[in-house]
Amino acid sequence: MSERVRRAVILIAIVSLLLLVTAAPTLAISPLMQGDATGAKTLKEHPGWPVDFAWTLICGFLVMFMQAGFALVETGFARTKNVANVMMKNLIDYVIGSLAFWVMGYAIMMGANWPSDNLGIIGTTGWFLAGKAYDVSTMAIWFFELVFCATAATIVSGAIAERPKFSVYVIYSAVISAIIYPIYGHWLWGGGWLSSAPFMVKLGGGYGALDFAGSGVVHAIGGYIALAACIMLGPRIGKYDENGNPRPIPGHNIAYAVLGTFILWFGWFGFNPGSTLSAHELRIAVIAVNTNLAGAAAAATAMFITWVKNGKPDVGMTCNGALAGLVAITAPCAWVNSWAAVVIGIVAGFIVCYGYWFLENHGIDDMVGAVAVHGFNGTWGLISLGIFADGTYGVYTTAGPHVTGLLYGNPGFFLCQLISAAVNFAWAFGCGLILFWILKKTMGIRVSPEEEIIGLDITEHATVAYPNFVCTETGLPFSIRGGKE
Amino acid sequence: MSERVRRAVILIAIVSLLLLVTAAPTLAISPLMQGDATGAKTLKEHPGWPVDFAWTLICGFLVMFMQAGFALVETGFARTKNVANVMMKNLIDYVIGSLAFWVMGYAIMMGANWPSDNLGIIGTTGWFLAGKAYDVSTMAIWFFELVFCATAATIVSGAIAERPKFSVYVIYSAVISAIIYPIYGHWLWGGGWLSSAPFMVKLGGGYGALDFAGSGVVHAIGGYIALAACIMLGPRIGKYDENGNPRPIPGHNIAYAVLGTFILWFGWFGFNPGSTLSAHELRIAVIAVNTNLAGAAAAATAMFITWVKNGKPDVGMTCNGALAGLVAITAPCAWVNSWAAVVIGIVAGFIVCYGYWFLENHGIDDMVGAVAVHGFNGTWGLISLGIFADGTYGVYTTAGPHVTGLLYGNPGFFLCQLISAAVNFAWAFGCGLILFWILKKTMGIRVSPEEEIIGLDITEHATVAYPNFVCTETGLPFSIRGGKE
Amino acid sequence: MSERVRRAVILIAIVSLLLLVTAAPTLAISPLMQGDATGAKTLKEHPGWPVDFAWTLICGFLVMFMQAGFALVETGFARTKNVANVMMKNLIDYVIGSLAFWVMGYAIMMGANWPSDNLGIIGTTGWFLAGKAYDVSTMAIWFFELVFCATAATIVSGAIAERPKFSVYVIYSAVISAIIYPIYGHWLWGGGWLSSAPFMVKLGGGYGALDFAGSGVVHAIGGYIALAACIMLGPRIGKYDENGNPRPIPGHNIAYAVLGTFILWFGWFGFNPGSTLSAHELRIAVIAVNTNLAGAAAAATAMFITWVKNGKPDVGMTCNGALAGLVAITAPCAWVNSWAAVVIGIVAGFIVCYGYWFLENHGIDDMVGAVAVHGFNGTWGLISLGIFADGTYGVYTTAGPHVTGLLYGNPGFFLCQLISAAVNFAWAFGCGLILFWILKKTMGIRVSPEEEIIGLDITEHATVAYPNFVCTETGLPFSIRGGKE
Amino acid sequence: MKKIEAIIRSEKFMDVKEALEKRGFYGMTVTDVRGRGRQKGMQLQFRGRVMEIDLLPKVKIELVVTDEEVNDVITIISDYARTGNVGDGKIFIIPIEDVVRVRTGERGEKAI
Amino acid sequence: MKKIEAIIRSEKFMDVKEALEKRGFYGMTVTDVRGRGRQKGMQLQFRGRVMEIDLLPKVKIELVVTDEEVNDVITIISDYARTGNVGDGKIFIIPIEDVVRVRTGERGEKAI
Amino acid sequence: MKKIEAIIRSEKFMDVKEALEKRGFYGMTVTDVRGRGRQKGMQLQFRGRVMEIDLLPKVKIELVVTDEEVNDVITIISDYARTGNVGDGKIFIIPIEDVVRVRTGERGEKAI
Ligand SMILES: Nc1ncnc2c1ncn2[C@@H]1O[C@H](COP(=O)(O)OP(=O)(O)O)[C@@H](O)[C@H]1O
Ligand SMILES: Nc1ncnc2c1ncn2[C@@H]1O[C@H](COP(=O)(O)OP(=O)(O)O)[C@@H](O)[C@H]1O
Ligand SMILES: Nc1ncnc2c1ncn2[C@@H]1O[C@H](COP(=O)(O)OP(=O)(O)O)[C@@H](O)[C@H]1O
Repeated sequence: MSERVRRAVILIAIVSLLLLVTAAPTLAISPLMQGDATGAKTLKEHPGWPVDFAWTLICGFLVMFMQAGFALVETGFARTKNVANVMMKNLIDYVIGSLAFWVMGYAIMMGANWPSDNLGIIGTTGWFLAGKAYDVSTMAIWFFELVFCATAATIVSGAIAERPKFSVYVIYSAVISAIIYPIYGHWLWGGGWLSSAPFMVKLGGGYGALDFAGSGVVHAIGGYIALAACIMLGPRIGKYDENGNPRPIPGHNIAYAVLGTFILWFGWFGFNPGSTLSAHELRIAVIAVNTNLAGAAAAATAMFITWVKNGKPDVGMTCNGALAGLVAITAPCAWVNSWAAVVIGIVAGFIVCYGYWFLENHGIDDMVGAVAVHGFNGTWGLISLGIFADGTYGVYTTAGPHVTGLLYGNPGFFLCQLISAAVNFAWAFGCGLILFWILKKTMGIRVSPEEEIIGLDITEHATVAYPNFVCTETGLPFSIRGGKE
Repeated sequence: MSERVRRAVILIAIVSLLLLVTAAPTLAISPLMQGDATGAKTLKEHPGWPVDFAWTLICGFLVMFMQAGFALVETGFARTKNVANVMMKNLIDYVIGSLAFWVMGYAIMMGANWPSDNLGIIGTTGWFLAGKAYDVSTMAIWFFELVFCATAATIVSGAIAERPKFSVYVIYSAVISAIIYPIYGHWLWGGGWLSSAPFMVKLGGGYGALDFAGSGVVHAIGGYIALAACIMLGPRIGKYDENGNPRPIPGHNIAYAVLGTFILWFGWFGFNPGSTLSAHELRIAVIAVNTNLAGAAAAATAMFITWVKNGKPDVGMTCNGALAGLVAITAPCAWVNSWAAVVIGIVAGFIVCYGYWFLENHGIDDMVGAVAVHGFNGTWGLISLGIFADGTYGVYTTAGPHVTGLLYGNPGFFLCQLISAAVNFAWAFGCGLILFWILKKTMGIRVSPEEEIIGLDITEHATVAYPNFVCTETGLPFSIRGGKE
Repeated sequence: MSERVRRAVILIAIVSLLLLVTAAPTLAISPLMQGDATGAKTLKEHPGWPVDFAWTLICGFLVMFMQAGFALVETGFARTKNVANVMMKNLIDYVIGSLAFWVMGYAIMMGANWPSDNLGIIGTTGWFLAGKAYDVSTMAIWFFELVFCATAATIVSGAIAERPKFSVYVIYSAVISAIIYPIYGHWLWGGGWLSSAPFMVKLGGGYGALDFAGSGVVHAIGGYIALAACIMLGPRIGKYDENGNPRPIPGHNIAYAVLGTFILWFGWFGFNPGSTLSAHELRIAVIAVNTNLAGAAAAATAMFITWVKNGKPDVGMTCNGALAGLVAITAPCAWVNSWAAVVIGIVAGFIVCYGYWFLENHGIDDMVGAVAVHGFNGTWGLISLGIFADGTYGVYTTAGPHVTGLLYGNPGFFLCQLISAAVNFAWAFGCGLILFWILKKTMGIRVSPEEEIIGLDITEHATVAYPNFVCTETGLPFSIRGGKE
Repeated sequence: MKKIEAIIRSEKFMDVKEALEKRGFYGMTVTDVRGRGRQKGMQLQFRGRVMEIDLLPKVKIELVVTDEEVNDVITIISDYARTGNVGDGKIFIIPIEDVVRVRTGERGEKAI
Repeated sequence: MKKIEAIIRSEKFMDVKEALEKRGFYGMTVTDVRGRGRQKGMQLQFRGRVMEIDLLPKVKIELVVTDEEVNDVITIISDYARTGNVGDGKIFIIPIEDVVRVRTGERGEKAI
Repeated sequence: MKKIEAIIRSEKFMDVKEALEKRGFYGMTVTDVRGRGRQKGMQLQFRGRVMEIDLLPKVKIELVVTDEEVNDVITIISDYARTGNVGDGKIFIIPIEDVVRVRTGERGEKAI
């Protein structure tokens, strides 16, 4: 057992112990101070809630299934020698994220506001889901928020794939799920300042910054941490030629990438419509339609862009296009009409193509295109909501005040969204830089060049993904000479 | 950029522009003439609808996920050199179909009857989901109908795989989703003549032709367009030997094919039970059971047929069998009992095996067996409904009149179903022939023999699906000599 | 056609005929004696049931989808030469299981108690879902129980993979679904003696043995039949070296294994929360959270165990760990708090690792680790329920008496659970031994060594899973020399 | 005896194999290889970025024949593998000192 | 020095490898190939239609040895790869003019 | 003419290929093989159990060159494939009697 591992294990042992000790009292055998754990009281008070619970949970299941979609897209875009590692990272961020969000992530995100109700910076209740949080409504929301948190976490794995140490990824997973994601989440969805501070509400005209299902909270957070991580890690060996021109490194299985895209699209119907947290919001139908149209418009746009550019429609970029549209519509999905959804999608298709190529040309080696897909389009989602909100839906509910954007005469709300987008970028990118900088200085974040060339499957997991197949890199991509724009 | 591409792009640009211009007014900023976009009014009038919305949408999500199933079955049955192309086609028909169905498909299918309410030929309202169609109920139905439409569209891609031009497939996707599918759909589900014309209703004894979830509307339409397309394209190079005997061309990944079959089966539970559009129809339980039993009976039948014929149970045909049973039960699922479901499934198992072999022996090179699975069994679904309907369920609702078939003393309804099946075949096959004939005469529908031999991944998309693997056709199927019956 | 096949086919023909003859009368055209087939009466009596039907069915769909997860995990852990066979077995056990459960499994499991209401040994009504069973509620329950039954059945396929005859597997599928599973199921869930006999109820303090979603009923039954089957079959050629030391035989596709794990985890949200059979039980939220936490805790535990042991985190064992945690929480999921769920998961992680290695060291060649995952952890699930039940939920319903375990002062219930676990093991392992012993003596259960070496794809199905790929066993695992502990 | 190693286009393999079979050359061993020569590779794209591939898939056929048969086989392969474009491939003739048939232990020409 | 090229049944590879190892022949290079000869292929089915496969998977072992070792190696391979049925494979002996060990630059027999 | 068969580490292939190209050796045929020699394999785990793999992936490069070029090529390959650790690989020199260019039918050195 290497020294590194030994240290990791000891660390984890200590942390776990601490947690259990902390937990013990709150878990005390008497359920005196707990919430409505059986659900009987809640049902009596809200006899219409069963359908809302069912809706929220089932949609949450679909979002959880997006983990499989991310795993497939990322694995498909990775080389054979890193398949097991990419899959493992996708599994383990969900695993670690679940535990971290249970221990503290949820409390920080959805707990009672601190320092004050008017200016919430972080939440402070609900640790370990113990005490009052042992309540059916809290649990339903915990589950739904967890799967969103896990989505944010997993976005990074694909961007930085094929080079980071696995142990670093484990730690990163814990930190984003326990701290980075929940804090911005609190600002938007936990009653924090971006959505509820009086000056924001005033600026927006009755409501502060909004984000229906997480273009910003989930996707842009993940995307900009990915950007920071890509910068701290540097590009993969062989990604740039002597002149600094990018060389494409094709993924090993385009079928996985497309299958993953389908699964993500499917899961997105849990992501967006599910974010009403209630089937009584019949607006869910509009949300589903908008989600689908934006994804389709963006995929078609990306396809045509590559078709015109290179004479042939590119499969990988079409997948990225679909995801870009879905990311972009995630914030505005409940507040815009179908025509706007199509326009948002078309713009997303342009952003993802040119955004990805721009970054690639500037030394950012993002294996799956996560920064362009989730980062840039997450921001576009926040902004487009500020533009296209058409006044037919309220603040996460049917009741007024109805949300309107720039086009419908509310520049104040548009400003709110710009602020939110800027804060979002600063927070995610800043935290990402700090986190990966600390890790780099302490344990080192990247495997050695030899390990990278051999592949992380063998060096990090002592395994081979497809032992019965003859796999090669001699034809592709080792023999690629200089990519051309 | 080749001339062909240039033209395609210009075309699309013009069409898009036109659409946007048309759309602009209806999308006007004032929501005066819109439906119930927030859902508040609908909820007030129908307080029980949240569960129906949730049910319809979730089932719709499952149907959307069938796209992944189709993609996998088709890709699994294709050769390595066409994997990216088959995947891309499956993605893009959903993408293009979504947009086309938004622009006009839905209006034609579910819009107000023309020329008259009594004799509906096409629908005429709801273009772009604008105006009155900006309504939560309309949106829910739009979404549900869209995923059905996309299913019909995608059926064709597998049948004709490995030889058509990708650009042709893009155009085909638009046409079927915008016109061909919606029109027959209107006749059955949009209040059109087959279901509602007085002479049909009289003949059926209170109801005209029926199709619960689309054996005819979805599957047979797709299946018979596939037949027409296969005829217009001709068989793949190497499919027939000098004497015209078919040679099997095994697919490259049987695991994908089985996984796809599972996903389709899973999605079918959205397809059939979801077609009540309401969870208040508790008959959904019976529908789920019938669906499952028919699929199982047909899969077992197909397995035993190949087992007896060749001494070993065939995996691919068992998958086809399962799908055949699911297709066949799709029309009658709500109106028959479980015993009839098993019988319908057994017959479907025979139809798919012998239907597929018959076509293959007669020069129809249907890569996945879509004509036998969706075409023939779609027709069998319509007919079996006319035979086995047992009078325990009404016309898409619990309320009477209850539907009875031949076995239960209603030969008139059986006739209705025969008429519907004949019209279905004529419409789909006819439109398919015309469409592909026009495309053949104008832009050409098939890649060159050289391109076909190299594979569509490289020639149509400039990509390779599995760049890190050594793939070969030297063992299989290039060295196959003459298939034997 | 070989003699063996001929006999199988004749057998099946006779059985089918018998079934149909038996069925005919009950299926008689007059629906006089049927239940509420339309659902109108049920809806009138229980206007709140639509959401419960929707919930139960959708969760059932998710459980059905677990078949795909099992298929992928098992196929991923198999060698290339057995891929089609493993996939086919997973498909066909669902197919045969559906039919067998329709014919008799359901009647035995959920039918009226025999010999007496107080001491139910088997159920006796509902054959062929005919007569009174043609009822919407019965159908919903049938469907939900079927998918559980199919889960139990499919567990065995992975454990014994790469060596049994396919025909044997077909027969096994019928027997487990028609008889073995339903009988223990009846004892626990059909009102049978383990749950309802007066002495058990007295011992438990108001309730007998419990199993919320089937750690015992489903998983341990499958797991211990698998153990019996592994013993009767013996290890695969090459699994043990001359000194009897186990040699690892790596699976051919780790990506499938992880994808399958994600699908199973996703499906488990249908499995556990769905087992309330009602969305009115808002406890579903707690169940979902517990399910997720136990899976995560167990996966993390298994990962750290291999990390410490071999210096690198093992991907396959982490997958097994996740499943182990999910299995273990399946029985207690509704009755424990989140802290207990984490503890149950951690223990499950240890059980699966050391359980698997123990069996492997003692000559049990379980390809996927099913005995450790489903058997041992199934038992742990039953026992942990007896320990951690915290008195916040009743007997499958919100209403009291609330279930408490050892830690909360109810040793009697803990004893009930121990009895249930012992009976469970004895029944499953015993039936498994008898069944496979009979099959061994009559038709033989294992393919010849030559066939095993060539692979079951070619010898049992005359197919090759990946015909366009160069597959090899020369690097791995043929050149493995001696595994080390 | 000689070993004829022919590296040809994958898409021509079936034609060559059939032609050889018709003239009585049935035995052969086939390997999937990647090659480059005068043929300058091809362009593919990945996520919209163009790349140059310089090793192309080829099929290598190995046939061991008697000295007299060498020229026949060369002619057949050349005729059927030829498209006239660069990349058609090469044939190498390599001396073989002995051949053993594993099944029987026969040696020399009769073992071919 | 000679290169021994043995084309054998895949399922016999492990036995041959172990036998060679026991006699001290450790170094080897292995390739997955497909071959045909007297063995007439096998029948598979696809979607219920039977087809004939005429190229079967084989393993090619390449060993470079000194002239004296040639016969030993031939005997070992023949003994362990033999089943007695057609398709057991062939061994070809090819002259080698020189061998270089990349690591050290050594040449000739000591580089083997 | 000689055929140079070099078996090298997969991860060194790109360097070797580029070095050859720079000196004007463009044509080559590449195969993925598995080999063993002094290098003693590696350890992997499967479901937590450790195993020893004794055939490692290598790349085989085949180049046919004129007699004069042989030593140049050997030097280039040795230089660029060397890491100094066991497992660097081997180069075999095999006599070639004739070369045919399929496209033109040319023979001998001008066909290389
Ligand atoms: N010097 C060489 N040594 C080994 N193989 C070669 C050599 N030159 C060419 N080849 C093989 O022959 C194939 C065709 O060669 P190429 O020069 O492209 O075509 P042509 O012979 O028609 O000019 C290459 O892909 C490569 O596999
Ligand atoms: N003339 C040949 N040249 C090259 N390889 C051959 C030749 N004949 C046979 N082989 C190889 O030897 C293998 C076994 O040959 P086969 O004739 O089937 O068996 P046997 O040698 O036992 O009669 C073939 O699959 C093929 O790979
Ligand atoms: N006698 C041999 N015959 C054929 N190939 C060999 C022989 N010895 C070694 N090889 C090949 O050369 C590779 C490197 O050999 P090895 O002995 O491990 O390294 P080194 O030559 O640096 O000592 C092996 O993996 C194998 O492919």
